[in-house]
Amino acid sequence: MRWAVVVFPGSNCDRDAEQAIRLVTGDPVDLVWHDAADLSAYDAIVLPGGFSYGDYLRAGAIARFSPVVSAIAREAERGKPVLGICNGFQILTEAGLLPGALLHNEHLQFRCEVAALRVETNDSPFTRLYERGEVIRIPIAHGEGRFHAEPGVLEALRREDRVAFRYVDNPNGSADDIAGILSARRNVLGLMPHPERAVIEWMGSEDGIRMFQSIRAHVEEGLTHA
Amino acid sequence: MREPTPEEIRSGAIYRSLGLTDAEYELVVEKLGRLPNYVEAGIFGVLWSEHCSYKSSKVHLRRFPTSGPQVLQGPGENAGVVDIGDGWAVAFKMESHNHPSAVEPYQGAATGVGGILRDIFTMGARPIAFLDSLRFGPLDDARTRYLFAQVVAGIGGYGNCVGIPTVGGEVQFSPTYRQNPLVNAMCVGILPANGIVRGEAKGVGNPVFVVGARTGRDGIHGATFASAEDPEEKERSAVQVGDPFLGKLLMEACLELISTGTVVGIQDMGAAGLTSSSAEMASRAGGGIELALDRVPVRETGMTPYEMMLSESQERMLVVLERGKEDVAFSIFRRYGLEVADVGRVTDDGMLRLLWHGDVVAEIPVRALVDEAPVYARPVGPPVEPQAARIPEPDLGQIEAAWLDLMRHPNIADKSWVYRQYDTMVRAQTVIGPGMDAALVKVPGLDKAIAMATDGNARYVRLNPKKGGAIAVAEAARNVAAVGAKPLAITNCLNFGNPEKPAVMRQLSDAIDGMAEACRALDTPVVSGNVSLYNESRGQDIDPTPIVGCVGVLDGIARRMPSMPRDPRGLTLVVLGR
Amino acid sequence: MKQFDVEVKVWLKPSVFDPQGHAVQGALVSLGFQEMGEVRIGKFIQMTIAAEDEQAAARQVEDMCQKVLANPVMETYAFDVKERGQ
Amino acid sequence: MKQFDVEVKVWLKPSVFDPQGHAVQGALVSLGFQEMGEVRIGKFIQMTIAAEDEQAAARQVEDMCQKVLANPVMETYAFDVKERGQ
Ligand SMILES: Nc1ncnc2c1ncn2[C@@H]1O[C@H](COP(=O)(O)OP(=O)(O)O)[C@@H](O)[C@H]1O
Repeated sequence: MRWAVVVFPGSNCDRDAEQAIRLVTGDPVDLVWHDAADLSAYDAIVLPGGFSYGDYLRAGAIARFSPVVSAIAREAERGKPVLGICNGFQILTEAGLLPGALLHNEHLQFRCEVAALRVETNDSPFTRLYERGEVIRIPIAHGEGRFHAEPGVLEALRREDRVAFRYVDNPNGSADDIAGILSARRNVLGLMPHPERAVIEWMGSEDGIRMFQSIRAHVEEGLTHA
Repeated sequence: MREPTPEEIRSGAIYRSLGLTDAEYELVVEKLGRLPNYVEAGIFGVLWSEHCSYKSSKVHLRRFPTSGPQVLQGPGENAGVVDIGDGWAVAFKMESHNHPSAVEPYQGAATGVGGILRDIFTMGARPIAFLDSLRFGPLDDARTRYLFAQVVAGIGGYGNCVGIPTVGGEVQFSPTYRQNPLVNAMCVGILPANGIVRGEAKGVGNPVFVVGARTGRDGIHGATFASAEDPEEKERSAVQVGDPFLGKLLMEACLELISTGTVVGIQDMGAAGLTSSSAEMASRAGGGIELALDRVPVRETGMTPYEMMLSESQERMLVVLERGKEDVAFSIFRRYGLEVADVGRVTDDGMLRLLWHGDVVAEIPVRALVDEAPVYARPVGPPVEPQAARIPEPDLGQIEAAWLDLMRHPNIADKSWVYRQYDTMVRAQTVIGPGMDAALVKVPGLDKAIAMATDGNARYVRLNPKKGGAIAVAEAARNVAAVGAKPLAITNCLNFGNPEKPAVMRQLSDAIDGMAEACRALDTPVVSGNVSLYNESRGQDIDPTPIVGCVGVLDGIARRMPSMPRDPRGLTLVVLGR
Repeated sequence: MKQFDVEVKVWLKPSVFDPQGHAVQGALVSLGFQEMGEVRIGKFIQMTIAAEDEQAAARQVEDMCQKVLANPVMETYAFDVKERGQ
Repeated sequence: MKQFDVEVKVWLKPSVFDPQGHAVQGALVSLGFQEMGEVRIGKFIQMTIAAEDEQAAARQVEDMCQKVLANPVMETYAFDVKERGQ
């Protein structure tokens, strides 16, 4: 399978994601510039962390107009896995591919630390190799990570089992302790924590490995069935 | 507004407001053989400022050891470079942004980080880490708390956005910094040992480019401001807003351009912008440079040559390219959406010549501006007897309370309030982040890591400048050694008071001697550094505060030293040393 | 085409917690401004645009707000359009 | 004491570069709003305060702007004070 890591002006975790995917899966990975109009050659798409367009105005507000975002929407429509990490999550909500919005942390500070997350569902291409209810350790690093959505939306996320991860110890004031959510079709995941920073022993946690392995297993299964 | 004529500049002593003393002005006239016009006088003013010329510290800085088999580039370039083996090298430097941070703490700190970042990537190095060394007054004061919070936010605001982890540093609180906080930032980068790029305007006829942000009226006279007393009163206009987003694009574009091998020389437009970058690049190459100022992209209409030369707009670089390779630069910068303008060429007549719509508006021998800038052997006061500190004896009957008091003191207490606001892990190479003796950052693709630490203790230096200086070097090197790495070299930032006071010069001179001695003993030469003088307010100088940044190398990630074993039971605790 | 000066205000919906406003309110109260109600902090955007007439200008700004300047999930906006030199 | 609704606008002085405004301007132009001039982004602050009369209210807000809401080194401000229910 082939992975795309999309690079927006101001992305800064693009190479980190590339490194993690290569290391964990051994698959080919392309860094794809934000003006790409077609991503049909890829089996999985990652929107990395960073500060696209400086996070000016609102995080993700300007990046979502990049040509590549329409291409991402198209592939998501086809059911391909799309993973938005941190700034990638923010872009996906701004683009309407995921509900809600990410606001300034409640304490107004940027926060970088290793966070404990509870895996709330393993019924997704991204979490199938985790145990439901398992607590994993993944770094966070963000200033605008407070998930917000209207009560009706939060209710739907719960009802449809679309909350992928919750913080054990809410670091930013997110509604319902939400750290990551799935789209209605479950093939788009946005999360604030950085799984690509937890894939090697010296990083302090290797709990991110299974996320990339899950995606790989999902895609490979689809390829063999097809 | 009409610019004063050369005669008016002399008769009205207008040069004083440009930062030149009477004697310096006379020296300018002598070197030019005529009266300088307003642009020329302004250029001399900034280049001969303390900030750019190091005129008060130069004679003392010469006593630092600066060479060794590991040194690939010593002081004098944008950053120092040290060999780390296996064909790789590390570039690093520390710089102060004290005065701007006192006036606008968020932007002052942010632009300080942006400036040191550009110094590193202009060497051809990919930046891998920041460290920050901070000093404030006691936290019982609301203004101090504001400065502290904003400075930390500003450092994070820039560093987090450009995607370079801030992996270490220090922060201390003392009444001596109440009016004069210190904000020193260090950046470390890695590069192939044979890939060093220098800030030289070489090759007659080669084109000169301005790239990055447009030039506006911001920060005119920032360099003179940096050396002026009481920043609150003077030059408020010197505040600039950093643009980390543009800084990130500029870094990527420049590194890509450098990798094409078409760059002859490159330099950041830091303090004194176009003036210092063009003059210094010409000086290093021993040649001249000619700039057509009307071709520099501007942000505001009606800017004069004077304003363009002295603007300190952020996120700009001066680049000399191999002739005929212009298109390479154009295509790279266009892809990043960055401005690039061909503004001049390298000459061999030794002149800094500025054109404005075809007219020569300034023509100054580069040697006069840079190499022959005044150097002062300022009076150094008599040696001061080392003092003993008067520290209250702890009440041994209340030892637990005394211990708690110590642990509670902001200088000793946990600093995670600071560093959890920094992205310490971006780039996914941080092996040891803040919270330990030194930070350790992996070199991608190699089983090798760079260790780094900053240290300084002004109280020691005040009591005994020589010993205090030596202790700063020793502590930084010890911290690097404590994670298992071999200390290689240091950078430093010398934050001192008013050099016109002999007592301050004594502190500076002695501290340098102490640092130099320790550097020789530990074989950690000084490869880069920065001097910040006039740290005073209302006649009161800060405690002498040399900050040392030490860099070392660790071969084999598995050989790193954790500061605490996973399971300490049954182990023996040994105290080593005297 | 005429030139229009535009001022846009964007702020968080009342149902969304505004930590920045909250912090500023705290700072103001501790500075002695005791009779303070809630403080809300939003964005103030100034720009100039060219358009045929005021209606066309207003339509353009409305469009900008919907698409870029505000996020309807959490924000509301208001704007003001004035012809240059009027 | 009467209640006053206050609106404060804070923005960067014209001589200070506004990177955020610059980036937003670029985005708007590339989205097809071609006839754009410079964009500047500042803060918009809403609050209510209590004061004897409008003059006293204005004096209070002026004081807040100087001390907390703006940094006069690089920002300018303007405000509007209206009595509640008027
Ligand atoms: N301003 C800062 N920025 C980043 N890290 C910091 C800062 N201040 C302190 N730290 C980190 O906190 C840890 C403890 O700092 P410090 O109290 O100075 O330790 P020590 O006294 O052992 O040198 C160090 O790892 C240091 O890197």
